[in-house]
Order: sequence, then structure tokens, then C-alpha cells
Amino acid sequence: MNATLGRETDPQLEAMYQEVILDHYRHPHGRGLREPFDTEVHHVNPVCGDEITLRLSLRTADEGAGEQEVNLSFEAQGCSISQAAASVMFEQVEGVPLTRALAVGEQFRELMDSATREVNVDEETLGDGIAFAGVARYPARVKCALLPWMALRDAAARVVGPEVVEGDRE
Amino acid sequence: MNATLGRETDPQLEAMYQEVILDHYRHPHGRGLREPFDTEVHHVNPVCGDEITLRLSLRTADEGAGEQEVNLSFEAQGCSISQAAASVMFEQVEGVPLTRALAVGEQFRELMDSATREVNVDEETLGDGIAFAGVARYPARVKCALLPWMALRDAAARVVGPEVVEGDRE
Amino acid sequence: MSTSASATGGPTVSSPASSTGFDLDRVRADFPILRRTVRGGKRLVYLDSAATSQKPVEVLDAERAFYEVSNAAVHRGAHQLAEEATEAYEQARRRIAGFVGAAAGDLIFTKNATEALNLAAYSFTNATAKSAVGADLPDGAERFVLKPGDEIVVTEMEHHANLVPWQEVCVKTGARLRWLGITDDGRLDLSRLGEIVNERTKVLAVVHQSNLLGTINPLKPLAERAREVGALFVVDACQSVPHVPVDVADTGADLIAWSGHKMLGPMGIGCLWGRAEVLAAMPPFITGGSMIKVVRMESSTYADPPQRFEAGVPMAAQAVGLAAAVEYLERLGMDVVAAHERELTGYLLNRMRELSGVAIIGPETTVDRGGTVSFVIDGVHAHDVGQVLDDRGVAVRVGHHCAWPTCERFGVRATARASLAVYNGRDDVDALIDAIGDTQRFFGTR
Amino acid sequence: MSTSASATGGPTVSSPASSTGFDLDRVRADFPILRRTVRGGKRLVYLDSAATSQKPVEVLDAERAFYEVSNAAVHRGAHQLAEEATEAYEQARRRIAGFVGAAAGDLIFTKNATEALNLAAYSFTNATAKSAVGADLPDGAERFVLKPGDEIVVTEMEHHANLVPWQEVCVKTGARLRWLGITDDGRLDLSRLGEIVNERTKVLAVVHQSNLLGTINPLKPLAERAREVGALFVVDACQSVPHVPVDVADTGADLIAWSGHKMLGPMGIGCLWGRAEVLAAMPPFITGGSMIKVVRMESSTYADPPQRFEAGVPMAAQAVGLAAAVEYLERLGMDVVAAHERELTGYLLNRMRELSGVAIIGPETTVDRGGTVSFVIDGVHAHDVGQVLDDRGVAVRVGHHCAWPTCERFGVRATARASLAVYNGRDDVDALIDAIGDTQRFFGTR
Ligand SMILES: Cc1ncc(COP(=O)(O)O)c(C=O)c1O
Ligand SMILES: Cc1ncc(COP(=O)(O)O)c(C=O)c1O
Ligand code: FES
Ligand code: FES
Repeated sequence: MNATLGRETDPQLEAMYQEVILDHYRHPHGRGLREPFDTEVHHVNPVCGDEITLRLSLRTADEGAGEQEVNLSFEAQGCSISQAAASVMFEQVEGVPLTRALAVGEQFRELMDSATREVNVDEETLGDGIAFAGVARYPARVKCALLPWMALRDAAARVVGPEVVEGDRE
Repeated sequence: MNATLGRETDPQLEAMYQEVILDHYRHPHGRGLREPFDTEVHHVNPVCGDEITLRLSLRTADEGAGEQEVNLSFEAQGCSISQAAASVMFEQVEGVPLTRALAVGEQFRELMDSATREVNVDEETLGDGIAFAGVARYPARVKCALLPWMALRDAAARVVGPEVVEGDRE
Repeated sequence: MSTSASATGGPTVSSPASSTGFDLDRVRADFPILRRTVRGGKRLVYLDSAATSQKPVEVLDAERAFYEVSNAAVHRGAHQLAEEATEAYEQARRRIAGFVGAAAGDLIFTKNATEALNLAAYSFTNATAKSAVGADLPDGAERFVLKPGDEIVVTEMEHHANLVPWQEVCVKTGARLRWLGITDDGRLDLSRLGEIVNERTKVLAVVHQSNLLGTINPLKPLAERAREVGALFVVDACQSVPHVPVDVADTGADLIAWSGHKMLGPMGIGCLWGRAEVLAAMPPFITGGSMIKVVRMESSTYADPPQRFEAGVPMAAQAVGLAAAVEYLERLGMDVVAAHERELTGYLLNRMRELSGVAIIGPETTVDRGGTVSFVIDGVHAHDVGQVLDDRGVAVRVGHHCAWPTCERFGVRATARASLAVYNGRDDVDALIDAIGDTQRFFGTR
Repeated sequence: MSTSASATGGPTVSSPASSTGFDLDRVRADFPILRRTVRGGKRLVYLDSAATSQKPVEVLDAERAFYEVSNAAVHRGAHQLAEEATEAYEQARRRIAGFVGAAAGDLIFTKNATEALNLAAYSFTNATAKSAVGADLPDGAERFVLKPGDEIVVTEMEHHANLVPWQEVCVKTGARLRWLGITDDGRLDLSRLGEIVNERTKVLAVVHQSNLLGTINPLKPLAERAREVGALFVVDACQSVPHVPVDVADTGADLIAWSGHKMLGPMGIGCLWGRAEVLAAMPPFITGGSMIKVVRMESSTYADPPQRFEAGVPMAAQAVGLAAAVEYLERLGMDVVAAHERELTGYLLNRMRELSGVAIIGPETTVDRGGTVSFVIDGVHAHDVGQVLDDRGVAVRVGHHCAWPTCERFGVRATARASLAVYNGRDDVDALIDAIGDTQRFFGTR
């Protein structure tokens, strides 16, 4: 639909409202709070009042080295960017090892900084998250994209301890 | 002594440091606290920390309509302007009827406003006080010149009531 | 876009001849920022003056001239610069006070309206704390001493700046916070005024014009009720002083707060006006230099208002800039400014009411309302609205506008808000309306 | 007068080639106000920078450019202007923080140093009041909760801004105020440090460089003693940050306050730096918009620092101006600035010591002292001194300099104070010395 206004719309805006983002916004994945869960967090974006309630539990994978896998559910209200980010996040981290989920989150945070400094993102790790690259150009919207990711990080810190989550960062 | 620097000194400065002011500063009249008194007030100029302690008593004149006469004593520390003002004030109001003393004070306050607005001063009432006309041009020093007068006014208000003092003003 | 935006800057559109004898093009020419373009060469359509207004060149010149000619710390020196700076500062106080019909001695400069309202609120906290230990208080300070059972009344349409400070007072003193609600059409609900404002009420703190709804509240009945019960009547005039003539005496208020930056003045300066006897009874808030009478290591005494409330080197350059803003508004005439904005508000409301899928949050007519219009678009989040509008060069604010409870009252999380000022014209409104259509098309809701 | 003053403005004197590789004439050319004349065509000899400094044209340009290009309310919008304004404001925070070796997130903007010190002091008042009623406090806030028996230690050389707020805290909480004295040669008396700062001490608040004496206090032993007893160490750096390189970590301080207007920056902005965990533990001071997390009518929660302490629309233009001042100083090099001022201070002290009938109040050598020199002239009141100096074009400050107890300590009611900045040269000092002679002749004391 961007085409309707292609003549007028700044390419930067189109870069933010990627088709994939609008799709996730209209048809979000993973919605609805589910049981059981290890922890529940509630995050608010104070600028707009939007919020997310996120539940996390960790399951040890049936086989292998006993890596803990993410099991997520959430309920969120907010703008297209925050809703799409939550949906994409769900797709990316549900059922994957926690360490990998946190790594994606770190890459995502890095990506959001890309308007103000040279960043080093690993596109493979980021996966679909790369669609949010255009958001970084709108500083006021970066918090939207990060809302679900910050909630996940917070929830993980509560379950496995902040050291583990922080340690993952550098 | 202004002559030494006549070439350099702004006439405005010479107008403030009149010979009569410097004389009163060097040879002040009326110094020293005396008894008895009806009220004692202590005023401080918060800008410089200078102060005056002033005692006032009112005596009914021996004869005539029973007008109350000012009987004043004071102790003061401060700059040349404040000290000279106290000395001149003493000269002008000691032994005169209170209503007249307050009138002189009002004229003096009026004079101090003369740099910023058209004022109406009665030179006869003001008497020697007119020497302070140059002070009005230095707003930071106006408070110096008014320090003893404000103390007198305050003391009078305590003895005869603020209505009487205020009433005198308009 | 349907307006004749110019990519090279400068508002080249000519607005319809105004019936108020007001020359919009000339006014616009005084505001340098209106010459810039945004988002790839689009004309700046600035509809966010309720957040902060733009500044005419006179204000910038006045501030700069102060720094280039008379800069010194005021009330602190006897040299010529200090004299000039002090005179410029006090002259600014007289001008700004005169603008609202006040005496200069009753006007206090703060950094913004928020500090001004906190000054009012902390008068209660501080008087209560000092009274509890028997410390010195100014004569008349008893009315600022609170105890459990006392009540403070605000409204549901307050900006956080006139809500949170009172919540804090209540926490610290044990007083209870109550509030007047809002009717469905965005008016203050006065039906329970007599009950909610009662003998226990020590403060009634009310916004004059809501920064979210645009509603202008009737101060008269509020002032009367406050007086009846002996409550202090505090008015947040942030959104009225810049737009309509305000005379402090007419308001019936005890204290009135507003900001300089919303009335064409510089950032970093706000105002608190108070009735002389109210100010005289208030203990100090921020303490330090220049607000004292005598300082000893053991204890200190305080100067009279307004100095008592202006500790430290004040924002003299900003006061001078704000005085220039006031002169600018006076030259245009506040009646003319108000008429221009009222006419434009009517046009905006009319055009917006015609749109489908767009709802106005707040009164839908110009009766007792200002030119600050909140709206929501079906199916599009306010921040997404703001984003597309911004892309069209139209600057509006989105969010809860620091009036979160007001949003809750109307069941919305956020609104988009277009707010008008003296430099806006119909072309700006047209640009907004077009951009709303674009938004709906962009998100497929139209 | 012996200096080659020019009646047509502009400092035409050329100063002696400086050993510090510093071009005074070029610096002076950056300060428009130095081109003006005073009192009938005399060159302005500005020796009152401790009260407020003059501003280079870069600072004025930066502030103006902000208003002309990016003016908007920061942290409040999604449109391009709001984005630019927010970025300019936060970029300014990073620059200014970097200037003192701090992380941006640990720097709070206030209206002046006085507000910054009150913010520190009110943390105690508010934490104490909230704790008494069991209200919510940030984690770690216990150290801000005072009870009778607790002690707050200041010094006898504090500016009122770092004395009166602590007196107020003591009145409200029942804590006791104690202080370190001053030796006869104007040094902080540390002989009783161990006794006066003890286990009961909750705050040690000390000026880095005295604005009256010029003394630079040794922060290291003070910081160590504060840490030993677990007291919060608060430093008033108003007179040091503008003149010498300061690195917050080196100071050992928990909180440091200073003003923008004394460091070539605009009026209306001050700074409070704090260690991250200290700031995080402090309850809010001024409350309102943009410092909240969630607001409901019933109660509210607060944002993290620095936002928690920046309620209301902030002074973004002034932050941008202050960042330009910092860039200006960095371009000169703070080491060079400090060396220039130290050399000039030595010259001033030397020349002044030669005068008869003139006494310096404060250290007489450049060891651990800055370029702020108070003096008294036998037989002439400080205000009369200031008046004749002013007549010669020499602007000094006279009075108690908001350090009244320091005056009392030295048995003087008021001093005249000459204070140096980067734009001063030997010609300014010479003009001062000549004018002192004139003063003595004028009043017949020489
Ligand atoms: C040492 C010291 N502390 C505090 C202050 C207060 O600074 P401000 O007036 O900018 O708040 C000053 C200057 O006035 C000062 O010199
Ligand atoms: C109604 C109202 N009150 C208070 C404020 C706070 O003003 P400031 O942010 O300038 O302190 C605002 C604006 O932000 C406002 O619109
Ligand atoms: S606007 Fe609220 S999360 Fe995007
Ligand atoms: S300087 Fe203190 S009274 Fe004149």
C-alpha cells in the first residue's frame, strides 16, 4: 500500500514500515498469555503508555546437553512497531535455547543504535529482525521496537539471574 | 579631594560622593546608643551585611499642641553612603515633630527613585538630604542611603502603630 | 499534499485575508524556524505549540543583546554591568507582570511551570515539616500546614505537573487527594463540586485550559467554592496565558503558574504569580544565595518575596527574552491573537468533524475551548499517525501528553494532538487534514 | 589610568607573550561584550567572573541556532524537530559529561548549581519524610533517611548555596549541622577532621574552591574520611570546573554540583553529577512530566535517573549553549586555561601584596588557590572601593559574596573581590592595581 503514496513518502518512512513489519502488525504471532510459566513481567513505555505482559518459562530440551529452551507467551498493546517487534521476537525465540534468544536480542539492540554509531550486526543471528533496521532512523520509535525485547531480557534475568543475562552482553 | 582625579572621574561619581556626604561620613553626628528609649530596631542590608541599631523615643514638646518629638540614637556600620545618610538623618529629625520627620523620610525615598521616574520632591522638606540626589543614579547604593531611614520608619511604626506611619505616606 | 509547500523554505502560501485585521504572513516572517523544511524539503507545518512554541526573532535578539552588552549576575554587584543586568531583569519582571495585570513584586521566576507548581506544593510540605518541630515560619503560614484528614483537590484533566506534586504532598503529610471528574463531552464535572471541595479542602489546584482536551475551565465557580471553604486556589495557566488575555485578579486565584517557552519566550524560564499575602506566608523552597536576610552557620533568615523564592543566579537573559515575547504579543494584541486562534480552531474542528474514522477527544466546538485538539484514528495507533503526519511535514504531538489519567478517562492509551498558535493558518490545518487522509490510506483504514 | 584603554571599544592592548602558548587577543575577540565600554568610554575590565562569566560568540550562536533550526520540546515528540531537539539535548549531555570524565546518564541538568545542591539536600528531606510514613523509596534510599542524632558536616567557607539547604535539612529532620573551620591563612582546618566527621555523619558537603577566599580544598582526605564513616560526599565545584581540569572519578565525590553560567555557558542551566548507584537511590525532588514511569490519579511511579530529576520541559537551548562552551574550553585546552589563570593569579597576588593598606583575605600565594582574590582596603568600605573601581571601568564584586560566615570568620563585613577568567590579562590586573590606588587617594587613605 505504500505505493499509493510513493510519490510523497520519504524513503526513510517506507524503510521503517516494511511490508514484513506491517504484516506482523496485522497478523501477530504468539499472542495470548499461557500457563505454566516461571516468571511474568510487565513493561510500560512511559512515553506513550503502551505495555506488554510477558511470561517466560525455560524447558530443558529433551535431548542434548540440557540447554534451556525459551517458552514464551505475551499480551501487548501498542503501535505497529512494538506489536510487530513482539510478533517477530516470538517467531525468533520461541523454542530456541535461551543463550541464543539473548544473543538475538543483543543483536537487535545493536541494530537500534545503528543511526548514531557504526554497529556490528550479524545478519544471520538477527534473521527477520533485520526488517527493523529502518526504525533506528527514528529515535522516538526505537523504544517501541525494544519494548518486547527489554521485557524478555528482564524476564530471563529473573529466571536465570542477572549475571547470566549481563554476561551474555559483552 | 575629588580634584585629584577630576580628569578621570565620571561626574556622576562626583555627584554621588558630594563633599557634604564625605564630611558626614568622616565626622558622623549622633552616634552612640542612649537611654531611655521606647523601642529599638536592628536593620541589616542583606547585600553587604551592613547594619544599624536604632533607638527611638517620642517626647511631647513642653509647650504647644503636644506634638511628639523625635529622640533618636543609633549605632551603625557600613559604607560611606549609609553612614553619611544616618548622620544627616540625625541632624534632620532629632528634636523635630514625628510627623515632620516621617515627611522628610518620604521625600528622601522619593528622591531615591529619581533615576527611574519623574519624582516630585520638596527641596525645602528634604534639606541637606538633597545631597544624596546623586545616589539615585547608582541603584545598588540606594539601599545604602535608605538603610537608616527604613530603620527609623520601622521604629516609628512600632511606637505609634503602622497605620500612622503608612497614613503619612500618601 | 494539497498545500503549496515550497521546498526551498519560507511559507510561500498566502492565507485567506483574516477578518481580525491580522497579517499572518508578516507574523510568520518573524519566526525564522518556519523557513526551514523537513523530511526531504517539505514545508514545516508546526502544530505542536502546546508542547513548546516557536520564537520570534525579537526574542532571540533580546536574549543575545543581553549577553553581548549587559551580561552580569543580577542583584549581586555594584559595577555598571551588574546594574544594567539587574535593571534589565527587574524591568523584565515588570513587563511580564504587567502582561497579566500583576504587580512586579508578586511575580516569581522559576525554570518552568513545573518548578512553579512544585514551589506551591512544597510550601505545604515544608510548612508542615517545620511546624511539626516548632521551627520558625512566616506569619500566616498556618494555612500551609497539613494534617491527616486534610484534603487536596485536583481534576482528572491535570497535566502531571499539577498532579504528581500534590500526590507527593499527600504522601508526605497524610493529606488525602481527591479530584473532580470529566464529563463525556470533555468538560469538568462540577456536579459534585460542593461535596468534593469542602471544609477539609486545603488546596484546589486546577488547570485553566487542558493541554489534552483543549477545554477551558470556568475559574469563577471554582474560585468561589475555594474561597467559601478557605482552600488555596492554584491555577495552572500554561495553556491559557499564551493564547488569551489573562488578568490575574479576574481569575480569583491565589497562585498561578505558567511557562515562558509556550508563549514565544525562551526555554528555561517559568512564572509563579501569587497574591502578595499568600507569597509572604510561604516558607522558602529552594534555598541558597540571594534569598536570605542574614546567614550564620547556626541558622539563617529569609528575604521577602519574590527574592525568597529565587535562590542562586537567576536566568536573567531568559527573563529579558520572555519580556520581548510579551512585548511581541502585546504589539499584536492579545485580543487579536485570541480571535485569530479561535477562528482557526473553529476551522480545524469543522474540517476534522467531517472526517470519517477520526474522533476528537475533547469538546467539539469552540465554546470554552482553545486551539489544542486531540484526536484518534480508528485502527491506527497515535504514534503511527504522528509518524505519517511527520512525513508530510506536519508536526503534532502523540502520546498521553503528560495527562495520562485524562487518557484513561476516555479509554485511549494515546492521542495525536494538533495545537495552534499565532503563526498558524488555514493552510496548516489543510495540510493536517490531508495528512490524516494519507495516514488512513497508508494503514489501509480508508 | 595607566592601561591603554580605548574609548572606541575593543581591547587594543597587547598582553605580554604568554609562556603557555595561549593567544589572549584571539580569545578576547571571541567575547563580544569585551568590546563595549563603561562609565564614559572606559575599557571594560571584567574581573567578576566568579559571579558569572562572559560568553564567547560560539555559545550565543549555538543557542540561537537551536531556536532557529531545531526548537521543540525534548523527549516529547515523534516529529523531526522533536527528534532533532532531543538529539541536540542528549548530545549536549554527552559533551558536558565527557568534559568532566562522566557518563552521560549520570549527569542531571538543573537551573543552576543552587538547584543542584538543593536536589542533593532534598533527597534527605524527602527520603526521611517518606520513610516515616512507610512510603515507597528507591532501593538503597536508607542512606538518605535521617534521624535526630545524625550529623551533616559542611565548612565555614561554604557559599550559602551549600550551607542553607543543609541547615534546612537539619531543621526538618532533627539532624545536627557541624562544620570544619578555617585557619588564619585561609585554609580548611583539617586538624579536627577525624572528630567532626564521625560515625554519625551522614553528609560531608564541601566547596572545591572557595568563591570568597580562592582556596582550593584537598578533596582526597575529605573523600577518604567520608568513605570511612559512610557519609555521602557532596562537592560544590562551581569555582573549579570552569577553571581547572576536573575528573569526577578523581574527586572521590558522590555528588558534584556546578553552574553553566560561570563556565562561559548560558544562564539558566546547572549540573549535578552523581555516582550511578547514588542517583538511583535518590527519591525525586521536583515532580511532574517526563520524570514518571506510570501516572494514575491515586499514585505514580518514577523513571530512572537522569530523567527522574528533570521534570518539565528542560532548558534544551541552554544545554546546547553549555555544550558549545565546553567545546570552546576543550579547544583551548583546560590545561592551558588553568596555566594561564595560574600565571595571572600569581601576578595579581604579587602586585597586590606590594600595596600598602590593602589586605588579601585568603591564601597569599598560588599554592592550592584559584584566581579569585578578595581584599579589603584600610579605611574604605568594600562598596566604596567597588564604586571607584567601577568608575575606572574595573568590575569587581563587593559584599559578603554569599559566604557570610566566611566574612565573619575573618572579622570583615564585606570584601572586594577580583576574579579572573580565561579572557583576562596582565593589563586587567594593572588596571585593578591602579584603580585601587585611585580609591585610596579618593578617600584620602593614601
Ligand atoms: C562556590 C559557589 N557555590 C554555589 C554557587 C551558586 O551558583 P548559582 O548561583 O549559579 O546557583 C556559587 C555562585 O554563585 C558559588 O560560587
Ligand atoms: C497544562 C500544562 N501544565 C504544566 C505544563 C508543564 O510545563 P513545563 O514543562 O514548561 O514545566 C504543561 C506543559 O508541558 C502544560 O501543558
Ligand atoms: S508508541 Fe508506544 S510502543 Fe510504540
Ligand atoms: S554597602 Fe552596605 S550599606 Fe552601603
